[in-house]
Amino acid sequence: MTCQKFAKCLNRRLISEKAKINILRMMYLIREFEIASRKMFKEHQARGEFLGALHNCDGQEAIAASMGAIFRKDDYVFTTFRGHGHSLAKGAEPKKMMAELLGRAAGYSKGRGGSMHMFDPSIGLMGGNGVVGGGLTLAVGAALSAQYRNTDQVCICFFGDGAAATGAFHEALNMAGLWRLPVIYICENNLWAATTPINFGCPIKDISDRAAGYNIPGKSIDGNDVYIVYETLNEAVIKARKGEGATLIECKTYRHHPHCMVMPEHRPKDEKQAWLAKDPISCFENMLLQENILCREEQQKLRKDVRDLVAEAVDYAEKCPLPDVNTLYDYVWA
Amino acid sequence: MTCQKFAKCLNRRLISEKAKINILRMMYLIREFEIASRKMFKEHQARGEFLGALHNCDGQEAIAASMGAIFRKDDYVFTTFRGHGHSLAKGAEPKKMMAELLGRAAGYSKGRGGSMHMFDPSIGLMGGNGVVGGGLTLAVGAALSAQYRNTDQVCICFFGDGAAATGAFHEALNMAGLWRLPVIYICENNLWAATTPINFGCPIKDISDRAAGYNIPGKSIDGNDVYIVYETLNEAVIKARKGEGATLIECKTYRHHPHCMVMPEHRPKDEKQAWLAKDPISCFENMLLQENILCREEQQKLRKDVRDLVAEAVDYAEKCPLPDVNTLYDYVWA
Amino acid sequence: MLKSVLCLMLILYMTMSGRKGAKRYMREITYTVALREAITEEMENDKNVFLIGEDIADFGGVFGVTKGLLDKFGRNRVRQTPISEGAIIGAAVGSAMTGIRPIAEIMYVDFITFGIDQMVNQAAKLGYMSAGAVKVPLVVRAQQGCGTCEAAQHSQQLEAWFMHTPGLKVAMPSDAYDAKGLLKIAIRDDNPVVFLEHRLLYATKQNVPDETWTVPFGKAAIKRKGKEITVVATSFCVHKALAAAEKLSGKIDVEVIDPRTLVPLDIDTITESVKKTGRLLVVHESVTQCGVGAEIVRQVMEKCFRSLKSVPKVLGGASIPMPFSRVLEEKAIPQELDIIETVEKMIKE
Amino acid sequence: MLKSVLCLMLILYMTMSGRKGAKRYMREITYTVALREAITEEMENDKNVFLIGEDIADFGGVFGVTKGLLDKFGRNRVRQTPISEGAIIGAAVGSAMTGIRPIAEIMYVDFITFGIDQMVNQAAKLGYMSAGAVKVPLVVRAQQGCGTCEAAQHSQQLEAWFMHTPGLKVAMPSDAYDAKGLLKIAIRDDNPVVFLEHRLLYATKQNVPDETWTVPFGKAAIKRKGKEITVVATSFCVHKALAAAEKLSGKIDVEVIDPRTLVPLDIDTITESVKKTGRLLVVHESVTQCGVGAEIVRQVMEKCFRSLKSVPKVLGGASIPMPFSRVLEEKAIPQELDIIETVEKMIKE
Ligand SMILES: Cc1ncc(C[n+]2csc(CCOP(=O)(O)OP(=O)(O)O)c2C)c(N)n1
Ligand SMILES: Cc1ncc(C[n+]2csc(CCOP(=O)(O)OP(=O)(O)O)c2C)c(N)n1
Ligand SMILES: [Mg+2]
Ligand SMILES: [Mg+2]
Repeated sequence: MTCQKFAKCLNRRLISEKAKINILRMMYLIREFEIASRKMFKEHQARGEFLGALHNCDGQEAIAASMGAIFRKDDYVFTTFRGHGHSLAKGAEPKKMMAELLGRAAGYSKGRGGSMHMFDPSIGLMGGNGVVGGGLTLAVGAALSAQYRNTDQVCICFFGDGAAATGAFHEALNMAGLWRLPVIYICENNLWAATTPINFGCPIKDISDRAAGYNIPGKSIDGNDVYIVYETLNEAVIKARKGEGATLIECKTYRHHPHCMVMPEHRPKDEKQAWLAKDPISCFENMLLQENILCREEQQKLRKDVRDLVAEAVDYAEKCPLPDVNTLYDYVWA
Repeated sequence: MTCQKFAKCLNRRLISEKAKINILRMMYLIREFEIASRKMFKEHQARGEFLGALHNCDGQEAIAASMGAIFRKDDYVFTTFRGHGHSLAKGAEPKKMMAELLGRAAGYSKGRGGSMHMFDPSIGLMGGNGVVGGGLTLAVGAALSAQYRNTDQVCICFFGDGAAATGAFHEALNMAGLWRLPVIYICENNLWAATTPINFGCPIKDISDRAAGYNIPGKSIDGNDVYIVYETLNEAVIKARKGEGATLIECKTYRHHPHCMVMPEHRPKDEKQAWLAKDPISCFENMLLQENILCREEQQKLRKDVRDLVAEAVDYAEKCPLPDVNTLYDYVWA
Repeated sequence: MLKSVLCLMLILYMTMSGRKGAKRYMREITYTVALREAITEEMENDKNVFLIGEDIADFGGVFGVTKGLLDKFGRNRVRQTPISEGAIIGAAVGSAMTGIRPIAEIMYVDFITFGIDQMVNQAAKLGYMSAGAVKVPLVVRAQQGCGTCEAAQHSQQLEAWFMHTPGLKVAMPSDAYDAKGLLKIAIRDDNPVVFLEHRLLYATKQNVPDETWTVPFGKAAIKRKGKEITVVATSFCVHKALAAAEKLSGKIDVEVIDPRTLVPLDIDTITESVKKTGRLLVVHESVTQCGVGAEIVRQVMEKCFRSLKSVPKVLGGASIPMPFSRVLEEKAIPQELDIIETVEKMIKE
Repeated sequence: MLKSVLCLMLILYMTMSGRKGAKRYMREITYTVALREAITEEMENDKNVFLIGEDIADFGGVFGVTKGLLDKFGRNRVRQTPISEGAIIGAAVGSAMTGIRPIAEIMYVDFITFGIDQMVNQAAKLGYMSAGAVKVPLVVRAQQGCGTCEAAQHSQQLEAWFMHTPGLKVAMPSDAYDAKGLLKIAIRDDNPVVFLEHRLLYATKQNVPDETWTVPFGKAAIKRKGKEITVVATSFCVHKALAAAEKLSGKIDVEVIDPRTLVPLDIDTITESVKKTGRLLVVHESVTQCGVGAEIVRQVMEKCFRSLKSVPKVLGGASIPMPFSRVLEEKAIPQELDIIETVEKMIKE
């Protein structure tokens, strides 16, 4: 699969030009955020400051950005430890995120959460999770809540190929199928779970094949192709909103960096090379240039704007004070 | 499905006449054991003595008895809280079982285990489990042990339709599929999990359909038909012994009594009536009479012998002393 | 000798558990009915309250607590689930995060092990990790206890685990009055609450007021006034302690305190009592090591070390998996006689 | 001010952890290498020993303990699994029931929650429930600890839960010597052992003997002799306690005891020390409520109540989910300075 394949995609017509530009912009934002966060972490580490674990999602932006373009503000998103992209796409503020990454008082969780734990229920961001598969059963609950209250809200739960092996996957999808819940399970299959290749974790080719065991439709798609992701997800969202139940979507994708910042690269070079060539951002960029929706200048301006925004966020975060230690016991109880 | 259907079954030739009689005898033994255990429990309860929970398996004998006819002594069996049948079929002694049911010092677990916890590793009986789905992952381990030691032992794990909803089911079958373990998962789908009907617990018709998600063959069969169970299980055992991996078998069956002794009946009368007409014992009896392997007299003698055996076991158990309370701390540590 | 010992005990406790001086109440209800009333009233008051759990709908729960609620509230509000403790608690947590107020039922606390990630890594931590952006107004009702010969996998008592997990509140009512009053408050609480019921208490009866009532969290009940020794007991052991105190009365004047909630723990009521009596005995069925008793001893130590006349003691469950046979089970947990003997020994010390 | 506090601390402790009077040893190894040596030697000695866990094979474990073992022992003996903690522990238990001696690795103890049924309802109970017919010779190695800013879901410390679960042995080595010596014994033990390693200890170095060695379970180590106060500390806190004792030396003579195993617990060594010093302080990172400290206080109370000169104290983790930000995390667990201040206060009491 190369960038050429995009050209054959019919579903490009589904999305307005403006929406396409917004998706590209969101992909840039996510990428720049990840680049900047790594840089920031390295600088702090060089000064001997621990900042915990940093799991970046460069390479997986097509999925988050498509979700962002489809989802309503009152829809729910549960993400993972690799959740910056999903959070930004759901509308989280880069400043408050960056501040949280540095454990500052102005961060999303006032320094209590860090990279893996950022929440904003007011925009439907139900948080990251440090537990692999941790969001799977919680998403059942949020979807159940929508059904219970008879709203047309939809819930998306992101999880990795690794999480597909957890017992929680089974229990969650079984309930989602039984109760026809408005929940969409998106498996971002990036072929690796930490240092474990997918074939060590899963004995079948397509994880979406498991959907049949829960009476749920399942699809495995190219997760680096915005159009395909958009169309598949959009269809699932429409179904869920209509009360027609859950969907399991497996997006094949790849992360451009090691599992987390402190871990060395252990994946085969050629595999990585091949996937870098399928970078969702350059593919989509080329697409939009070809479609004449975008010109080089606009593209460069778009990227620069986003870069500036992220730089500002870093600046802001660095200047924020750390939490007052006397607030240690705040927020234990509601 | 009625008894007539048995006649069409080809696989009757697979089993020797002697083996058939043994299977019938084992089915009688299980049935008589269950009848006697209920009676014993009622008597004790009438005297105000608690004896914990008693889960009987009347109606599901075809499965256990077929397993007993196929399995070697060194094969492993993990059973459930409803495990008297499996234990007897694996070769457990009625006396020691009955004594354990009464919490006596001479029982299998010296009064520490009770009905749900009887073990005899020397005959491959790896015990019951009070936890629904509790044996599912343990069976992975016993099968892994066989593979690790490069023996041709096979492991069977029994579980209920209710247990098919547990996360353990997923994790266990995933590992069994990944590692091609010599393990056979037998789901005794008796349509109810305590008071929960199968369609409240499972959104698909055949639980064996889930096997595909683990790259394992799956079959759903009539669990009341000895010949069908025998053939299906035998094939799975042969495969497993040859190192060709796991199988998931769903046996549709029905328990003749409520979930456990203290619980009232809550299932629809007509459903129960229909299944009583498909009682695996009378069906198999008729079969053997038709095949001229058995005559009425032999049949009655067989049943009486077994009944006497069970009566002896009850007698023995009732006379056994209770455990010495000074042994309370024995066996906490190996 | 062993015949019906348990049954007799049960009847004894049932009779005694009608609170003294409460005779003005005309209504007698069981612990089970008390719980059901609490749930019913809160569901009537707040349409966001719903039930989720195994066997809770048509059958009304294996211990009968939710009997009749399906008819009253329908399937949307009484959600019977597959056997998936992880998804039951997870779904409860997820819906609580969106403002719903679920009450999850776990049939035996032993099986909360399958939802312990959801309980401990999620429910207990979400509020703090989000600096209050997320609330988890959740009640997990679970049943525990010994005394019915159900062996090791159905006899765990896990209040100490939950008390060791910051972010969870823990309630353990010992009678119908407290059961109803505490459960109503638990349902209204914006934090996750683990609500632990005792198997042998369900059938116990008590006179209660005609009007409804609540019992606050963090307020211990002095179930019996006394001057010479403080016995802190939880759940079913409260009744054993009261029976022991009754037997000792005339000889030794025993004060019996039931903390009712372990988180928050009303340590002040306990320390005041110990300052008065100079002696502390904690009684519970759960294992002694790292248990609730050890924690109470630690806290009492810090607050009234100098007032103590004898070594503070804990009578807890034996350090063994719970055996099946009733003679062994009886021996494995504190009995009335053990309490009497220990109190007598402590007084002599 | 906050810059590299943790790093400095780490280096300090690493330097100190070379045991005094052990200078005759030529070989210096890390805690990580010590663990690896124990596993390697036991796998060489007994072909029934095998490894199972996440990321343990090609990568050698996220903390590097099993590095190189795949090459040495092959895939049959070094089983890398999917992310299925329930099946990892379950498979370990099941194979142990058949005579195999598995060593399971759980990456963070937080995630043992998913295998806690297998650990607590199965491994811990099978031996007793079967009256010894079944043995579960199993080691579950898990890593825990604070100090690396990984927030609430990666900072749990669960030794108290396991100590509260009869049937489990629990080891918590604080240095390379003990790590190797205890792990070898754990692997040879016929009972399930929970082996808890501390994240910050992996890189610490120590001089060790050329010949191999073992450390028995149930034998505490007096890591520093002293006369005026007994400080019992576990895991990484042993080093904080030793550093505090060093700072106090000349002023207050502190004895530091590391129980090394919590089950069995060498209460005799502790009580002997308390009888001598008359003062007890327990220090651990895990939560204070219903924790190991409370249990040690309870037991010491029973055995040497009359010898106590001051209130026994526990310095444990704060009753909050562990916060991410390092300033908060530092404040949430006992630090050297807290130990110094508490000891000074206790001596004055
Ligand atoms: C229950 C649990 N087990 C183990 C871990 C440690 N861990 C963190 S991320 C990870 C790999 C996750 O892989 P995957 O689900 O594919 O997500 P990805 O990292 O590829 O986005 C592991 C094993 C954890 N956080 N939670
Ligand atoms: C993990 C767990 N949850 C709940 C229970 C309570 N329980 C005991 S048996 C049972 C129903 C089991 O149904 P199924 O698996 O179909 O087996 P069957 O009783 O039909 O043989 C339940 C819910 C339990 N023992 N373990
Ligand atoms: Mg992955
Ligand atoms: Mg069933």
